[in-house]
Amino acid sequence: MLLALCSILIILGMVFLLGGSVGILRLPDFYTRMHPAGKLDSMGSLLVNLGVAIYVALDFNLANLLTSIKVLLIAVFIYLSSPTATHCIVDAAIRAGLEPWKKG
Amino acid sequence: MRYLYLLLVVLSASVLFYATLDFPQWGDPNSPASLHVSPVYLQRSLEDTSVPNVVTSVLADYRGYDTMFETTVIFTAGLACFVLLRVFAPKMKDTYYRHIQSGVVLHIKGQTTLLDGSRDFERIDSRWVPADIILKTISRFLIPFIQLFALYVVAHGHHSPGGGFQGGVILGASIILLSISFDLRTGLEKIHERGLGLFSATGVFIYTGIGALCLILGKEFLNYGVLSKILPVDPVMARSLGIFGVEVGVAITVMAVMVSIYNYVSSEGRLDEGL
Amino acid sequence: MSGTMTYHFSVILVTFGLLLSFITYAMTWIKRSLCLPFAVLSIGFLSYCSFSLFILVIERGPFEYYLGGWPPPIGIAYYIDELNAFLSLLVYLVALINLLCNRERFLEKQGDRIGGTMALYILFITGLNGILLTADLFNLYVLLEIASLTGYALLAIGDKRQAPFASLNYVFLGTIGACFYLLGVGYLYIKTGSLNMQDVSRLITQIPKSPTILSGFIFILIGIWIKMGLFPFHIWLPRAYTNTFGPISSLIAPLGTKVMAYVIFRVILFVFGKEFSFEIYSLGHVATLFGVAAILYGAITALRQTDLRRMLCFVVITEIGYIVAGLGVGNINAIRGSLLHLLNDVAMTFCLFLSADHLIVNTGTKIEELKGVFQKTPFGSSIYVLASLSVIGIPPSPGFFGKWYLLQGSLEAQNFWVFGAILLSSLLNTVLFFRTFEEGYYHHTESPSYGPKKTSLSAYGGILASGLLVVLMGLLAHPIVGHIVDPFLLRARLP
Amino acid sequence: MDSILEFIVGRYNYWLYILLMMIGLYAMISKNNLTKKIVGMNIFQTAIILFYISIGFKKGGTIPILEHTSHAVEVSHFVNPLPHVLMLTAIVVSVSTFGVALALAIMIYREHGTLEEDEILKCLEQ
Repeated sequence: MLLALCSILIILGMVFLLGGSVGILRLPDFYTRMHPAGKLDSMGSLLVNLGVAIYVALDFNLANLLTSIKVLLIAVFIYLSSPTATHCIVDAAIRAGLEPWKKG
Repeated sequence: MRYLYLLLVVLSASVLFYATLDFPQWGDPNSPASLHVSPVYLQRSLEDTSVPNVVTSVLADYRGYDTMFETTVIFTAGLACFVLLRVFAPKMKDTYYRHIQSGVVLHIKGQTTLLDGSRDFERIDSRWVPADIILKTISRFLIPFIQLFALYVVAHGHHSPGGGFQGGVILGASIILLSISFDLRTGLEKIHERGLGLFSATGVFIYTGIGALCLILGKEFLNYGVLSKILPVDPVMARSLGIFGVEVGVAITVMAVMVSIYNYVSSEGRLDEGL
Repeated sequence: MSGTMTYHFSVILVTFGLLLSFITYAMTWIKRSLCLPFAVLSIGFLSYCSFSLFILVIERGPFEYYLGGWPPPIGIAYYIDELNAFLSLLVYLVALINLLCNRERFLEKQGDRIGGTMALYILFITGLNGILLTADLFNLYVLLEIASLTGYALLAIGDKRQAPFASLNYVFLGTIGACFYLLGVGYLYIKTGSLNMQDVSRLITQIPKSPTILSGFIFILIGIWIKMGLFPFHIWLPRAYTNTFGPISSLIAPLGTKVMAYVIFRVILFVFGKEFSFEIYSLGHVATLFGVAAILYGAITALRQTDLRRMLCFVVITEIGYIVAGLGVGNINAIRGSLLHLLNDVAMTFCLFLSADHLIVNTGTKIEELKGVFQKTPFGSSIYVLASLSVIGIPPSPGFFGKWYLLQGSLEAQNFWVFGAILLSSLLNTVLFFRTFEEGYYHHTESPSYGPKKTSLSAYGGILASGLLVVLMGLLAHPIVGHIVDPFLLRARLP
Repeated sequence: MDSILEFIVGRYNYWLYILLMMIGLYAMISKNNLTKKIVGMNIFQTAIILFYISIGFKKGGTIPILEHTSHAVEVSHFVNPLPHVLMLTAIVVSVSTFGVALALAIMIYREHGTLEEDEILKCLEQ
């Protein structure tokens, strides 16, 4: 049951990551590209990490619990740093005077 | 000319390719490389040095002499950046001060240190932009964690992947993050150039000094076992402690050199107006 | 106790070099005026250690030093014999004389950065010493990188427009060279599983026909050839050595390439062995080809130069050609000749660059600007003449003995290409140097707009010492062959 | 057929490293821009690092961190630690070379205002 849950989580996460990569390649300009790069990657890595954390904790003992907490901490730190980085890059682009894409 | 380059590349590729025909299968546990010397390290690491991480024990003990020079290479890179880029007498440049409360910027022609100690004014760069509040808050939150993690990596190199180089780089990265998210001046306030220079020399000095201590105590250079004469432990444990000592030295040097390379390169050696 | 202590000199030589350079750099941040005297003292101390090591080796014969107490192939070992002990003594002597001679100029040029520069200076010679003494292939790579990195940084000091670009070019080619060397070591490792020279050499004899070993051999050779500036791989050399700061060029030009030439001998004779290189694969033909090409190219191109120091760079390329051609001929006299030439060349090139640098300071970089320099600085010019006569190979000078053995060897092997090339290049060198003498001696400038620059006593002393070194090498040629070169060849099991 | 397949499977990753190495080498000797050359240098060095690491790999081997147990170590369970150690050194060397090369590039840019090689050469000839 839990095994099914973590496979679903990991697969879902990969779907998000795939969407992120497609978005970076396909979207028309810098700002729109930052959108999938920031959001979908964070979501995808959260789901994947969650899945891995549950998978590790399936065989329950102290060492595995610690490992899964470490994995969750990775997700927390990605959530802190990835949006900040995206924000800073976009901020720098606006300050440098890059015009957003207006066609279409 | 382009075809000549291509020819050269193809030529060296074909020599390399020719040699692979003779290689053992990839991942073959019975290849000569895995049979001659490396089993000795794996079998003897625990009884010789009591370090479970064989990479660490080979790195800092069996081939510790290489690692000493490796640390020296890092030190040399920092030194080279210092010698090549550092400009001690900056050109007469304008100075900018910003009144913190009102945000008024004073533009003073020429070099001055007039308001440097003042509480109401801060020195700013000519290309100054107000520091981003999100970035500032997040990096202020993250830097302690990064530094704690770095110390963990240094200290835990005996039992898990890690050691002086990795820990030192992470420690350096935390300070570089500070310099990036605020500005170079803030980074330099925390750890200034003189400190970095002294640290980078101290780290390698610790490494070589531990080696020389073994020499003074009457055994070969870097033969940590002899440290048991001055430490209250047996020779095997002394080796383990010696490895830890040199790892700390490595970490100090790597941290200082990484930060100082960043400082010199990002500000073109003026250590003023960095990135 | 003193016996074991002298035994430790081998490692003290290298590691105390490191320690002293760290202290020199740290002094930048404590008291800058102490950096230079401290550097001089430390190089003096290291020269003393080197001298004691040399005496020890002469007395007791070659020995090994196990670093960390681990016997090879588990650990790293040093192998000290007469030849590398003598070369390391020469390296320290050259560095000491050069620093004493050019103290003021370093201080003037580098100012507040003097501590860093001196630390690089000590690290450079320490790296070279490590290369000489080590018996481990990978350790050699790391030391090679120390010597190269410090070399890049030191060569970039100098003419601001030219030097950094020349140095960056050297970075690219030097990295290719070092990486090729590393790749070659990897190829040896994959087949033998060892990194110690002696061990690898033992294992190679069991699998002599392996393509992997052959390509490892090729890559190691090409890597070192790039580093030593042999003819087709020499592109970085003239530009880098010409545009740098004078005292740096007189340090790096004699030492860098010669130490790498020593590595070639070490690797070919002691790792791959004579049978592998000369009998199974015909290294002899390739080395002869490259050597003769380098000799002719260097000698002819030097004639076309108008810049004094650039001309000397091509002389260096010719000398490298002699060494490699002697290796290519492959019989005992030729190899003896090229080893002797290698040793002599350290002294000759050093003296040549040092005195030429003195002339350049007094006149200008171009050869035509040398007019009247013999009147202006008769002392410096006479040392320059001494060094160049030695390079040409006038009999009692050291250059003569090296060439003599080379010629003898090539005659015995019936290798007339090498024979002819050596004779022709000596002739061309004669033309080359007499052109500069002519400019300096016979042409007088009527209105010397600048008098001789003030030269300190220590600078004169340094130039004199470098001249004495050349004379000594010439006088001692026979004992050097008997006590230093021949034991080396005997251990390489040459006939 | 099987032997050919086995031959290829046993070596393809060495070939990939050779390809990567040659990309770096080509960039290093033929590009005009100095920054691109420096990047090529890094690719070249990284390829060598990967090559060494793959020498040390053993099928079914894990990271060489032992357990504190009394019984003897089964060598084939752990990958060869020596190439890892060597490559730690090579990584450090490549970082240092990168730093020095960047410092030199900055010096060149300060002096000539460009990093295109042909423009610098033109500037030097004058």
